[in-house]
Order: sequence, then structure tokens, then C-alpha cells
Amino acid sequence: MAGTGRAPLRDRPDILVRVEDLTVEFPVGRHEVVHAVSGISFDVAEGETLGIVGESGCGKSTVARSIIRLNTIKSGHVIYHDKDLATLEGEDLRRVRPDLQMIFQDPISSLNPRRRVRAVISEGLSIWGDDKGVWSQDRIEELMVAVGIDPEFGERRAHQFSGGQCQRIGIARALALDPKVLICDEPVSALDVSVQAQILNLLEEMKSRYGLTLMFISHDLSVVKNVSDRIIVMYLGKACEIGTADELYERPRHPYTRALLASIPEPATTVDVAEGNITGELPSPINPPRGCRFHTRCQHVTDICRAEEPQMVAVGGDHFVACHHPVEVALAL
Amino acid sequence: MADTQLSVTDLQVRFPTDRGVVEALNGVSFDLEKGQMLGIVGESGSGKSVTAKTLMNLLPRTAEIDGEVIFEGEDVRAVARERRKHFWGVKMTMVFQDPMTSLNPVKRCGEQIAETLRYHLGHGRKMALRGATDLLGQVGVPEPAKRVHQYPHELSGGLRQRVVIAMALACEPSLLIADEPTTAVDVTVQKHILDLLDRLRREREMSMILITHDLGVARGRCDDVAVMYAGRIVERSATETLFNESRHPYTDALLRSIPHIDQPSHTRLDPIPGRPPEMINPPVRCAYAPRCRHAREDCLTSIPTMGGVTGVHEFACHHPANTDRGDAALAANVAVGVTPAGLHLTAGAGSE
Amino acid sequence: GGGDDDNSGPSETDDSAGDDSDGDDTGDDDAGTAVTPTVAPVPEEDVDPDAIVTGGTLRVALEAESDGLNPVANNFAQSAYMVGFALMEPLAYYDEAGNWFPWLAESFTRVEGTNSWQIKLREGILFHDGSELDADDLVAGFEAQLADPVISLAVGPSYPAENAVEKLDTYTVQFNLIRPSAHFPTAVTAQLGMVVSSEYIAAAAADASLNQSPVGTGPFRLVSRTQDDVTIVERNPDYWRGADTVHLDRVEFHVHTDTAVAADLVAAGDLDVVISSNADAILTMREADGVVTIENLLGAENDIMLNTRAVPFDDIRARQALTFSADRESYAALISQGTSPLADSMFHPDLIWNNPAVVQEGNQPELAQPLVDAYCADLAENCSDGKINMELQYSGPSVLQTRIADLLSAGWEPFFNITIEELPQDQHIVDVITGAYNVVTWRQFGAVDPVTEVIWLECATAEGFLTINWVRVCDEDRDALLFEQRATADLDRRVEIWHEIQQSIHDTYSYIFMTHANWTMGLSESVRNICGQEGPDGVVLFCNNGGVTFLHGVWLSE
Amino acid sequence: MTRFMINKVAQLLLVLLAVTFLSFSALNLLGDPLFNVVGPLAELDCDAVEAGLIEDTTTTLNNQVGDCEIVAEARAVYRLDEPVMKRYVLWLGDLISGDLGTSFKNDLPVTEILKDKFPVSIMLMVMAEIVALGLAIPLGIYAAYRANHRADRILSVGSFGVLSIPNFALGVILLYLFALKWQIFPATHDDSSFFAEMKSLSLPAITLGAGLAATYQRLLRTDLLTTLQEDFVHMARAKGMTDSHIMWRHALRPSLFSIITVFGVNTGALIGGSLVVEQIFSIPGVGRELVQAVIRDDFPVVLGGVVVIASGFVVINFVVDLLYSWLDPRVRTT
Amino acid sequence: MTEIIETPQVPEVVPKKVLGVAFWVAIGWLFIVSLIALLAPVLPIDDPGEIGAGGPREGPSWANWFGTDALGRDVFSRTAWGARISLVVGLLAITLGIVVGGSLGMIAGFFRGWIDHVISFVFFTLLSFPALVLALLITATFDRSLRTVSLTLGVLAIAPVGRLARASTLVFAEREFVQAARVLGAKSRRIIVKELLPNVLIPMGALSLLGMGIAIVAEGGLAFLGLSVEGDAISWGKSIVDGSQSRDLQNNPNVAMFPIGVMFLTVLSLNFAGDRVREYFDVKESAF
Ligand SMILES: Nc1ncnc2c1ncn2[C@@H]1O[C@H](COP(=O)(O)OP(=O)(O)OP(=O)(O)O)[C@@H](O)[C@H]1O
Ligand SMILES: Nc1ncnc2c1ncn2[C@@H]1O[C@H](COP(=O)(O)OP(=O)(O)OP(=O)(O)O)[C@@H](O)[C@H]1O
Ligand SMILES: [Mg+2]
Ligand SMILES: [Mg+2]
Repeated sequence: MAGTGRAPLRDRPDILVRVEDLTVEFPVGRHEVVHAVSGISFDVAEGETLGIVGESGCGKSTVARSIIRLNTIKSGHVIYHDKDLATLEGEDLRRVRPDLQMIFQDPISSLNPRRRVRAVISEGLSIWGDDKGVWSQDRIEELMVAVGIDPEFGERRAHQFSGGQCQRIGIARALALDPKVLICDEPVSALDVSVQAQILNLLEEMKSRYGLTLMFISHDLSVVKNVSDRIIVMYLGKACEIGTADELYERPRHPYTRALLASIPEPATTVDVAEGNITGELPSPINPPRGCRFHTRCQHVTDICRAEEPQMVAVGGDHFVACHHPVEVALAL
Repeated sequence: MADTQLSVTDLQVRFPTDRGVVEALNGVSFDLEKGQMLGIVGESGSGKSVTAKTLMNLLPRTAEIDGEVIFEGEDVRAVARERRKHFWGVKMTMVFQDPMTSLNPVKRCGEQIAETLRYHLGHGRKMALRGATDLLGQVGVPEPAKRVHQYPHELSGGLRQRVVIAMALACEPSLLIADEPTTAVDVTVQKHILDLLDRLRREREMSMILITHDLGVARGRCDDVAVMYAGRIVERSATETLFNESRHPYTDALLRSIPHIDQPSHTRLDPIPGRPPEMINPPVRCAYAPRCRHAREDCLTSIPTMGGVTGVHEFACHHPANTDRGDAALAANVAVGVTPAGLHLTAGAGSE
Repeated sequence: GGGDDDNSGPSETDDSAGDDSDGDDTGDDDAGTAVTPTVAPVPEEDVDPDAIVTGGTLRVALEAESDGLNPVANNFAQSAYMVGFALMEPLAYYDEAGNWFPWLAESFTRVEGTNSWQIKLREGILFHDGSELDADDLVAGFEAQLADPVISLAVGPSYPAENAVEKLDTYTVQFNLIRPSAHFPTAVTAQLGMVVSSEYIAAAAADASLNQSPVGTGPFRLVSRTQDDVTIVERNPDYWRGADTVHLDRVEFHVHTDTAVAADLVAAGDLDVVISSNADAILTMREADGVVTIENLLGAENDIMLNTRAVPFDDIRARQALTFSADRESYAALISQGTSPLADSMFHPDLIWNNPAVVQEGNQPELAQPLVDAYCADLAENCSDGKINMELQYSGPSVLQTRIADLLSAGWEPFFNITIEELPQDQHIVDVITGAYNVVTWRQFGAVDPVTEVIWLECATAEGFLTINWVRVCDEDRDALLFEQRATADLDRRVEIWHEIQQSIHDTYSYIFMTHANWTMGLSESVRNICGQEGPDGVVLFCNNGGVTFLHGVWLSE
Repeated sequence: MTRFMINKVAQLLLVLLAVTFLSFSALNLLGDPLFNVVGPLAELDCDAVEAGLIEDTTTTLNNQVGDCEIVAEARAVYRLDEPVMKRYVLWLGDLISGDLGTSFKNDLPVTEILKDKFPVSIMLMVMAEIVALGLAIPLGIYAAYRANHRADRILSVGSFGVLSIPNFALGVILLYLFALKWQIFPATHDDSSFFAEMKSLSLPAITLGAGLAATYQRLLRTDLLTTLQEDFVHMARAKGMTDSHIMWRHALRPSLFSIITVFGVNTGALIGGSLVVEQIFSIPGVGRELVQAVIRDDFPVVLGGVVVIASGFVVINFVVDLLYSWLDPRVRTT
Repeated sequence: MTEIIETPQVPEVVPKKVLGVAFWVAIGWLFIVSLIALLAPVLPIDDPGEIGAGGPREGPSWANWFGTDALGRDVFSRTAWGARISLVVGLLAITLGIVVGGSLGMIAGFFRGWIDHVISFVFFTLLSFPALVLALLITATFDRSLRTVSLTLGVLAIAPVGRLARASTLVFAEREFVQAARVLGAKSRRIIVKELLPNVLIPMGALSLLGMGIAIVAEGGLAFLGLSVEGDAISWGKSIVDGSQSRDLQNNPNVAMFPIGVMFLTVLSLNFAGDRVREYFDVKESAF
């Protein structure tokens, strides 16, 4: 599985962000590198929500962070508005940053404990205030109301708010600069179920109100499905399967996608629970398996999987799989 | 009920702190039958872990504990001094949430398992180590002979949790309490662990309390489920009953607030407003009232007691959901647009 | 050096220095008249020789430590003498009455018609290395001293550049002096007369670390030495006067910078002897039960020296003003705490040398103001705010010295702008030797026979880059007097001369005498015979010479 | 492991180089080594003598050797005419062959001087650490065990108090009470026997150890409290182990990291003895030697001391690193 | 569906942090000491240098509250004047330590890479000089003016403070709010100043109190080596050394003990206040 190839890239005028062959490696020790992300290609159309799922350590966050250049990129391109973010540096990079904002997993740690909430939210405006001329108290109040924080509490500091509220503040901060793309890295995994729904609803609401394009990362398949239009399933730094949300859940083709769907406590009806029994350990990203990266744990493994890396291929409509032996599913419906 | 193994009655736990007294448990009662798997679900801070720790005698000395815990006919809180040493860890054990931190980072896995054997069963060093290897095999750790010599950090999360489980099972306990044993692992691993626990429970006829905040896990694995909120069990019944005929508005709301894999994407979620109450000096009222659509005046003045059918489906609510009384309360609230607790409900809404 | 607990002054150091002779007591073994009374309580009456205990270890506390023990290379101060006299012996020394007698020398003979003296050594004296003492050792030692830039300051002026010393035969050496001296042997009672073997001198010249382990003829041999900590010596079995004349097996010299603590230790029985001039220590010794004290007020003077060749004290008005405004009373009360009386001159009133007419001024600030005003009117550049600018220097770090400086400057403050400068002892001494100072606290004089003080006072040592006439007063007339008393053996005339010299020192206002330093030995009761020890030929030795004593005759009771 | 070693050794060398270079240049640029060799003659302006502007003492005093000759010889022997950098390199060369030079003051080899002083300082250091750890570990454990109870509060106040007593003040007080007033301990250093030496080092060791003990106690308590919150401790309790078993067998070892770090730094610093305490108790250790050497401008001894102390510091920290990996297998593999 | 407008909630019991009575007692003490130090020249106390303000070595009395020293000087007024130097030394030293060490530490922690290596190496080198040896070197080679002594102790503070600043910068630089600022387009300088500085500075503030205590004690240590401020300047360390001569200690412990007591209380107050401040500003980040 876990393959490469630019097949999933769509040729549409409304593509906002286009990631091509993104490869990220982190040096560990003297001579080794973690192959965190290896040749992923995908794109996001304007107004779309792209979900990214996968197990811990598969590179979801790395993809997100690479797009906004919190990582150094080894190779590949991140095209946004004709600009390749992968090669931008210094002031040029800084200038595009307001367009792509991020929401982090840990709502508490993503707020400066020493600063007041109002200052946190207006941070972007005060950085860009001169250039954009949008710096105003009204804007802050509006944002606070929009995300459900009483503007009265603007003078408080983060530790006086609950996790859910902190996440709202984080969202307000990201929205202050009128971004085009909002990248959410597991924004709800640290929250309780009851609060999780509030945040997910809020994101949806903000998306339509401010015309955002969303990238949503989570390891919770139900959550990802709920918010996404299109989903990428990742495994060990590679993409396995890309497709629209409903398509992917209804007709999962990749053995790994199916294993995931079969493993969740209330398994999807489209897969067999037995498919969830994937064996073995997650291989180390320092020495990922040759060929298909999933072959060490795949029930359908054959020699070709060990030798050759599968390429992304279209399996109908907006659905791509990187597998030598994609599972056949009935084209129900 | 003949086989009641554990009986908890009106358990109360308070922690005096600098900020005031944290009333962590306010009268928790439940029974557990032999071989049964009880799920306890609830939001963070609802008192799940405190319940488990009370049973395991793990609470800090500062905790004030009231109530009765009878385990196999014996009052746990009055275990004779000489038997104390080999009570916990032998008959009743526990598995914690984070497999990384549940293992002592500076000791080899084998040693840690063997320690239990040596401590409680008086095994010699060699024999205990052999026992540890056996146990690792039983919990499905590959190459157990090699693993006993490894340190926890050299193992993956899934393996670590298995080591923890092996450690807990060393003395063949008759009750295992698992406090969120799978929150820190991936879904695929979670499945393995839960399968393993299931298998072990059956093989050893062990009773289990599975604490989780994941309703799905509880639904898929438990015989009975208890829902906790603010230090109380607010609803408890057989699993299917609970999920299909939830009576407490909190259980009801909880079920509606989580996304399901079978729903189409962009299905709007129905969140529970607000957040759990502070546990310090809580006012006398239904703790859920401020977030509850069904709340009426009586919810703000008195704490509902456990009702429903004792031992079958119990819930603590003045206006249970999906009952006439509950519907009436909701309708009345919607009519004025706000609950007596100040929660705003916009018009047009109502029962689905 | 400065006040006390540092024992810094090269003053004590060199009180051996000068020399020459003349007078009639030629070659007389027990020459001299009673020039000074020894201070010690008279030794215990007639101890039964059989009662004397042989053996044991004597533990002595010293308040400071010297760089080395090589008499031809290091500068000796009190502590160096204490250890030094255990290991080495002088050519001559003083008896109880303060008269010199030959020690390693068999006799001193003045060569008629010349200024020369011949020293005949005793035969058969062995050094610790087994070699025999002979004329070569003496010559080598003398030449080494002349070659040393500092030691030579004391020796040089008395000798011609050529042929200062001659070996006559194996045991006889002739010293050719420039001027006549009747008291040449007094010059070799201390450092300059300490004899070490010529092999050692050569070896130490090549390897300076040997300065720590001199090879002498003394009653004890060096066992080990850790500088600044402890030096241990043991009985010399080959001692030329017979090993049985030495009673102790071992002596340990410990350095205790705070001798008041050491005094407590003597009282507690952890030490046997402590030697100090520190008032705190003396008082502690006096008060402690079971500690016997031997005090000596004749041994040195605490004084303040003024550099007469540097601004502002090159002007006598400034010197007078400083003298008048000096708070001597407080000094005696607070620093000496009554352990030592105010001094008027370089001599204790008990001494025949003392001129009672000379009175040291002080505590008369009212006299100072007009002088300061006059000075500042003439030399405004050396004054500010109507006060004379000056620098007070002392060696430190030392609490006592700091107190002294605080006390002095408190008295002077109304008339002087004082910059206080605390210097490490070495630098302090160097500044004094090179004249790079205004005012320093110091300690000087107190030799058993004042003839050895000449070198600090004569013109020859006031000139040049390095001087030991620290205050740099040169007076031809005074020089004449100094040389005259050296040349004569007439005690009355000498006394008369010294009276005049005292007056002249006073009139130059170059010294402000503060108190007579009190050198006190504190002994535990078991220490016997510190005073009453005998030198060669049964002469009873001068006891507690400025805190220095021999130890070979000491024994420990019980 | 070998790489680790090589790294550490390289670091040691680098630090030594930096430390010695700094000291060397400081000493040579700011002080005048000549003075220490020839004493007062250093002040003599020999150029002026040569030019006949001032007189050499030789002329006035009939000395046999001209002062300027002595100065010139000393300059040659001690390479004082060479540039500082070159002298440093030469000095380094000597250092490599184990020669730390010769004291300006008493002409003993520096190695010889330090060799005598070192054992005392080491002994003092060891005793101080024994006192510190001996007090801190049981008290730290007890405080953690009784966290927030009265005993813990008293200990906490106590350790705060002890921490706030300057060690010289403690030294002075102990000296006064135990040595002078009650005479339980000797007031001065006594090395007549091992036991006597130990006894005489007791007060200084307590003086040094008390402050360390308070620091260690606080660190240990905090770390233990953190460890005791860890799940594996709960796990051990759930396994039925007794509190003391858990404390000693489970909690203690993982709680030693901070204490070990601080221990390393302190011990490293104590290699040179504690200057002040050695001064107060007149202990003939490296510290006092160093103070004396600095005061007397005995540069070779100062440099030697700095070399020994800096290497000691680095070595101790190296040992601490090793200890880490013994205590924490996680460090071992990374 | 029920549309919910959530009322923002704040914990009902806002953890009202208090510094505690003891803290204010400590601050009060520090205030008094500073005030006395500041006003020493105008207070109706004896001239600290006046010889024989009382008899020598007298115990506490109405005229001389702390008694008199060996020269009969008033120990109380010497302690009051000593506070001037001791406090100034403490303040200057720790200020230098925090300004230089803190900046270097933050730069090292923020930029990492070779800058970090170089700065960390400097810190390590500084640390491997035993503190007082370094102090000795500096004071012995330069003079012993107030400036040099403060500077020396300040230099000593650089490495420990710097390492602490570096460590906490490292911790905070990893935090997501720093990344968030970067994503917003903040420049490095802004991040350091606005995001990191407040977080690093407050612990530094607490540290500065502790550090001041250490510097005050260190001055005393220098005094014992005879290397404190020279001349007739009075400091606590010098007074204590003066009173610590064994005989004074035995007969007039007041001379040493009063300054020791005052120094102890001051250091204790600094330590205690520092500790409380640290705790007070230690934001509890889990309010739920
Ligand atoms: N800064 C880094 N240095 C070294 N390795 C890194 C770094 N960041 C990430 N990695 C490694 O890269 C791999 C991918 O990490 P990433 O954080 O992208 O995973 P993820 O899918 O977001 O996992 P999670 O669900 O745990 O957040 C992991 O093996 C991780 O250990
Ligand atoms: N030792 C303690 N001291 C004070 N309060 C405590 C203590 N232990 C638990 N509490 C409080 O008791 C309440 C219940 O805590 P508990 O750990 O049982 O929650 P939980 O349901 O297990 O939550 P989670 O899902 O986060 O584990 C919380 O409010 C918690 O803050
Ligand atoms: Mg991630
Ligand atoms: Mg819990």
C-alpha cells in the first residue's frame, strides 16, 4: 500500500492548496532519519474540508506543519496561489502566512499563559495591523462573540478557561487574519465528548461564515467522517487511500482503511470485523519496510507487495487507492 | 444476585484542598456479579477513577471516605491488617490508563511482573522470572523470553499495555479494574487489548470493571453500564437498555453529541452546552441541571435519587428523557425559551 | 611589618643583620655588659636533673609562616626563627643578660689595627647530612647572602666590594669590615649568623624547593614540612653537643593564623606552646587556666612609618600634623587592649638605652590644624578641601590591620583625605622597600643589643632603588653617632649616643611610635624549661627574644 | 558508548582549554609575573638603569650581583619576554607532560603542592556529601511520605532556614559552639591519624553539608512527590506492595535525577574545596591553597588549581552522565 | 434541534491565589531593611565609623542596640550602613546575571543550533571555574571597588541564570503558542519579546530574589577571604568577619551575631519571597 503518485491531484480551477510529492525527514542521532512523510500528493479545493486520518506517528501532523512551513521540507512542493510554499523563505514566507492558519491539538498549550485573551486573539492583527489596516476592537469583539467567548472575559488569561473555551480562543485567533485555509491538527482529541461536539459545530459554522477551506486531522474515524468532504488515509508516512468521505467509508478499498474501520469499537457495517485483526507491530519510520509499507501487516500480502511500491490509482470517481491488491467491493447503491 | 461479588453502597469521597473540599464522589452505589463486565462511562472529572481507586485503596491519605464496599463478603475498608498485604494485587487488581507511565521506566519488564509473584506468592527469583515469561505469553506478547529483559521504553504502546495486564493478572485476581486501558493507544491496538481482556475474563471467570469515556467501547464490551456525572452514578442498566432507552437526559444528550461512523458526513451534531460542574462545594441541586434541557425548578432545589427499576434500569432524574414527565418538562422549557437554570433554547426545537 | 597578627615586617626579620665591631671585648667568650634584662620569669629553681623527662612531642603554634627556611635566601621572621633555631644554629647568641657569646664559633677575635674580625669555628660539628662544619660553609653562606638582592641590603653596606671575607684555614674565617666595630658577634646572632652546609647552599641555589629543608647543625632534624600547615622535626641523634642534651623527641610547628584560637587549644591541651603578639591571643592566654605566659615588651615597637621622600610627607609639617592627630590612646586601648603600653621611642623605658626626655606626641589634634593650613597654603596641589591627601597602606587581608587602619584614619580624617590601601604582604613590603608609600603601619626595632639597629638608620640604606632605611631619613651627623657607638665598647658613651639618636629620630617626625609590642609565649603547664635553657659551654640563653626561643632544652613533665 | 566517551573527553579538553586560556591570559595580562619571581626588583626600571638615569642598588650597596642581571635572568628562566600566547602554548606543552610548573613563591612543583592539598579537600568533599545525602535522603523521603502534614511543613521551614544561613555564618557558629565553647570537636585541622582528621573535618563537613542537605532534601521531596503521582506507583500500590517497598524499590530511583544533577554540580565545585570553609576552619586544602596563591599572585599554583578543579568538575559531570544512564535506561539507548 | 447559546463559563470558585501572611512579613522585613539602608545617613544613629561611640565590646544596650564592636563602634549603625553595600551588591549582581545570562540563555534556547552550542559552552566553562576562584581572580586582579565586587558576583550569576533561562526557553519554544505566533507571521524578535519573555521573565523575577540572597551571601564569602569591598566601606560580610575573631566570638558574640542575624533574616526573606512569587505566578494550566 502506502504508495506514491500524483494521481489524486485534480485539475480544477478552484484548487487552493496543492501538495506534490511532499517528503519530510527528521534527522535522529547522527546517521539516521525518520521518514515522517514520504512523497504524498493531494490537493484541497476552495471551500472543501479535507480530512486526514491514520494511526499515531503516521505523519499527519507533519503534513499539516509542512504546509505552513513549521517543518523544513526535504522535497516536494506546496503550491498555494502560484507560490511554492516549500521554497519560500524569510519575508516572502511571512507574508503568505496569514492566509494559512492552524489550530492545535492541545488547547491549553497553544495559548500563552501569560497573555490576556484579548491580546492573544488580536495578536495577528497587531502583527499585520499596519499592512492590512484592519486592526480594530470591533473585529476582536465580533470574533469573540462568533466563537462563543463573552467579550467581557477578554481580560482573563488562558488558565481561567476550560479546554473547550481555550480551543474557541485558538480558533478566534486563527480567524482574526481572515485566513483562506484553516488547518486543524486534532482539535478535539483533548476534549471531552460533550465539548467535542461544540467545537466541531463551531468549526462548521465558522467555515461557512468566513468561507474557509479546512484541513482536518484526527485519528478518530467518526469525527473525520463527520466533518470532511474528502479524506486521506495515511500509513507510515504515505497515503493509502484518498476519496470523498462517504465513498471512502462506504467502499473502502485499501486493506488498511478497512482494518481501521473494522477496529473501531462500533465497527462500520461496510467491513468485516475480522479485518480489524491486523497483526504485528507498526514498523519504525526510521527503517520503513520496502515495497508497500503496509505489507508487514497486510492479510493480502504477496511478493509484489514486498518488492514494489504501489502507485496511487483511480478506482472510480474521486477515489484513489495505492495498493497492489485493492479489496473488491460491490458497487452497491 | 446470588453471585454478587462486589457491592458498593453510598460511597462518598471528599478531598480537602487549599481551594475547598472537592466532593469527588457523592454516593455511588452499584453491585457487580461474578464474571460480569461493568462499564463506567462519564466525562472527565466525573469520578470514574476515584471510584476505582477507592476500591483499590489507592486514594491519598487526605481523602475522606464514607460508604461501604463489600468484596466477596468482606468489608474492603476493614480488611484485617495481616491480610492487607496480600489482598490488593491478589484478589483485586487494576490496570491504568497510560501504559507508558504504568510501568516503572527504570526496571525491566520481567522484573516488574516477577516482583508481584515474589512479593505475593513468595516465588524465588528464577521461578518468578519464568512465571513472568509465561504470563507474557498468555497475554499474547510475542517472544516473551526476550521481552522480560527489555525496558518499558523499548516496547510499543500495545505491548506495554499487555505487560501491564500481565502484571495485573499475575496472582489470578477475581476482579480486574481497568481504568481507560486503551485511551492512549490507536484503534487497531485498542481492539487487540479489548479482545484480550475479553478473552482473559472468560478464561479466568474474572469480573471486570471497565472504565472508559468512549461510549462505543462500553457498548461493545460490557454487560452492564453505569453513567457517571459529577461524582454520582446517574444511570445504570444492562448495556443495550441503556443505549436504546436512555432515561437520564445526560446519557441521552451524550449519545446524541457524538458523531457516528454510519451517519453521512456533515451531519450536524447536538452538543451538550456548558461544561461539567466544579466539584468544590457544589450547591444542592441536580448537578446536570444547568446543562439540561429538561431541568425544572425542582431540579434546582433537590438532588434526584436513584429511581427506575432497582437492579435493572436505574436512573437519577426528576424528569427522565423519553418519558411523559420528561417530555412535558422539555416542552415547558422550550415554550419560554429558557430553562429555569438559564439555558437558552431557541424556539422551534423540541423532541425529535 | 604591620601590626601583628601578620608578623609581616622585615623588621624582625633582619634584626640580625648589621654587624661590625670594635671595642675591647675582643675574643672574649663572654663579652659584653648587661645591655638588657631578659624578661622571662626566672627559670624554675634547681630542677633535679634526674626529674627531667626525656621524650615526647612538643606542639607549637605559630601565627604565620615564612616562604622558606634557607637563611641565605629567605627573609626570616618570628616563625622562621622558631623553626630555624631547631634546625640550625647561629655563630653567636645572647645570654640571659643580653651579652653575646660564641655558639658555633669557638671564638671571635678582633684583628688588631684593622677593622677585621676572625671567627674560629669549633671543630667536630656535623651537619645533618654528616659533613663537618668548616670555614667553607661560612664563606659560602656569606657570599650567598651578599648575592641576594634583599638580604644583601643588610650586609652590603658594612663590607668592601672586594675581599669581604677570607678563609684563613679549615676552621678560621676573617671578615673584613669597612668600619670599626666592637660588637661584630652581635651581627651573627640571627639570620646572618645561621650556618648551613655549603653543599646545601649550592644545591638550593639550583633547586629553590630545597629552601624548605635547610641542612644545619641544629639539635633537631627536619622530618616533614608542609608550608602554611605543619613542620615536624625530630631529635638529631648526632647532635654535636650530645643527643642527651636534647630532651624532646619531636617538635611539631603548626600554623594557626588565629593565635587566640591556638591559645584556647593550649588551654584545652591540644597544643603545648603558642607564641603571639596579638592582644586577643595574649588576653586569652592570660585568662586561660593552665596556661603559663612569658611576656616580653622589649622585643619590638609597633609604629607608623612616614616616607620622608614622597609627597606629602616630604614636608615636615605634614609629618607633624599626622603625628599630632594620631590617636595613640585609642590604639593602646582598643588594639593593644592594655597588653602593651604606649611607646615613646624605639626603646622600652626599662632599658638603659631609653631616653626618658623623648616623648612621642599624639592625641593633640588641635596642634595639627595650623600645620595643615600652612601646608595647604603652600602646596595646594597636594590638598583638597583643605585637607592633605594621603594614602595609608597596610598588609592584609587581616582583621586586625583593618581595625588599625579604621582607627587611625578616624583620628586623621579631620586633617587628611585618606585613601586606604590594603595590599598582600609581599607587595606591601616591596612598596616599603622601594619607597612607594606614604604611610604604613609597621613593627620594628627591639634588638637585644641596639647595635644591630644601625642598618635601618644609616644613610647608606636610605639611598638607591631598594632601601631598608624605610623612612629614608639620611643625616650625616646621626651616621657619625651610629658608627661611633658601634666602634666603642664604652657602655656609657653608647647609652648617651642612643639617647641622642632617639631625639633625632623624634625630631624628624618620620616614625610615630604607638606601643611596645608584647611578644608572649603561652605554655601549657607541662612545658618546662623554656627559659633557662643552656647554650654551649653552659651559658643560659636569653629567653623569649621577640617571640623566639630555642627548644632543645625544653622538656615535658608527666 | 565509545562515542559518548569520545564526546565527553573532547568536551573536557575543550573546557580545559578555555578555562586555562582565560585564566592564563587574565593572570598574565593583569598581573606582573616578574614581581613574583624577583620580588621588589620587578619595580626596577632596568632600561633607566642602563641609560644611567637611576642607580642600580649594586652601586650603592656593593652588592656582588647587579639587580638588572637578576631581573634579566629571571625573565629568561620564566620566558617572560615571550608573548603571552607563546607562553601559554609552552605552558600547555608542559601540562601535557604532567608538569604544572613551579610555584613562584616557594619553588616547589605545583603538582607537589596540590598533591598534598588534594586529599584533604576530597575528604572534606566526601564527608560533606555524606552528611548532605545522609540527611537529605531519609528526610526527603519522609517529607514526601508525609507530604503536607505537619512534619513535612516543619521540615520545609527548617530546610528553608538552613538554606538561608550563609555557610560562613554556620561555620562561625559551629566553630564557636562546638570547638571553642564546648570543645567537642577540634577547632583546627588535625591529620595525626585518619580518625583524628575525620573528626577535625566534621564541623566543616557539617557546615558544607547542611546547606547541601537542605537543597537535596527539597529536590528529592519535590521529585518524589511527582513520581508518587505516576501511574506506575499506583500500579505498584494496586499490586498490593507496601508503601515502604514502593518508596524504596520503585519511587526512589526515578526521583533521583534532579538531586544527581545538583550533586554533580556541587561536588564538582567542591573539588577545589570550599574556599570559605577551608579558610574559616584553617583546613590545608586546595581551596585555601588557591586563596593564598591568588592573594600572593602565585600564578602557577593558581593555574594548576584551576586545571585540577575544572577537570574535576568536568569529570564529575561526566560521571553524573554515566549515573544517569545507570538510573534511567531510557538515556542509555538514546 | 435545540439551538444553544452557551454562556461562557468561568470556574465558580476562581482559585484566589494568596501570597500569605508570611510573604508579607518577609516583604515587610525587606522593606524595613531597605528603608534603613536608604536612610542610614539621616537616621539618628551613631556614625558607623566613630571610634568609641560606646565602650569597646559592649553588649546590647539602650544606647547601642546591637552593642559595640572591638573599636567601640555602634554595631547597629554598622549593620544599617552595611545593608547599603550588601543590598546594592546583591541587586547589581543579580541584575547583571539576569540581563546578561537571561538574554544569552534565551537566545541559545530560541535559536538553537550553533549559537546554542557556543553559549552553552560558555556557560559550562564559567561553571567549571569554581565560583569563588573566579571571584578571587577578578577581585585580586582588578581592584575591590563596589563596582568590581558587584560585577564579579554578577559574572558568577550569568551561567546558572543563563542555563535556567535557556532551559525554560527551550520548554516554551516547543509550546504550541509559539508556533501559533509564527504561523500568524510573527518575527523571531516579536516571538522572543512577546511570547517567551513574559514566560521566562517571571520565573526569573522569582529567581532574582533568590539570586539576590545568594549574591549577598557571596559577598560575605568574599569578605571571609578578605576580598570584599575595600577601604572603609562597610558591608555585612565585613562586619561579620570583624566580629568572628575567636575572642570576640566568645566574649562578644553580638558583634558577629547581629549582622549574621540580619543577613540571615534578609536572605530568608528573599528566599521565601522568591519561592512564594514563583508559586504565585506559576500558572496552573489545568483549570478544569
Ligand atoms: N521534530 C521531529 N523530530 C524527529 N522526529 C519527528 C519530529 N516530528 C515528528 N517526528 C516523527 O515523525 C513521525 C510522524 O510524526 P507526526 O507527528 O507527523 O505523526 P502524527 O500522525 O501526527 O501522530 P500523532 O497522531 O501521534 O500526532 C513520527 O514517527 C514522529 O516520531
Ligand atoms: N487527590 C485528589 N485531590 C483532590 N481532588 C481530586 C483528587 N483526585 C481526584 N480529584 C478530583 O475528583 C474528581 C474526580 O476525579 P476522577 O479522576 O475520578 O475523574 P475521572 O472521571 O477519572 O476523569 P478522567 O476521565 O479525566 O480520568 C475531579 O474533579 C478531580 O479533580
Ligand atoms: Mg499529530
Ligand atoms: Mg480517570
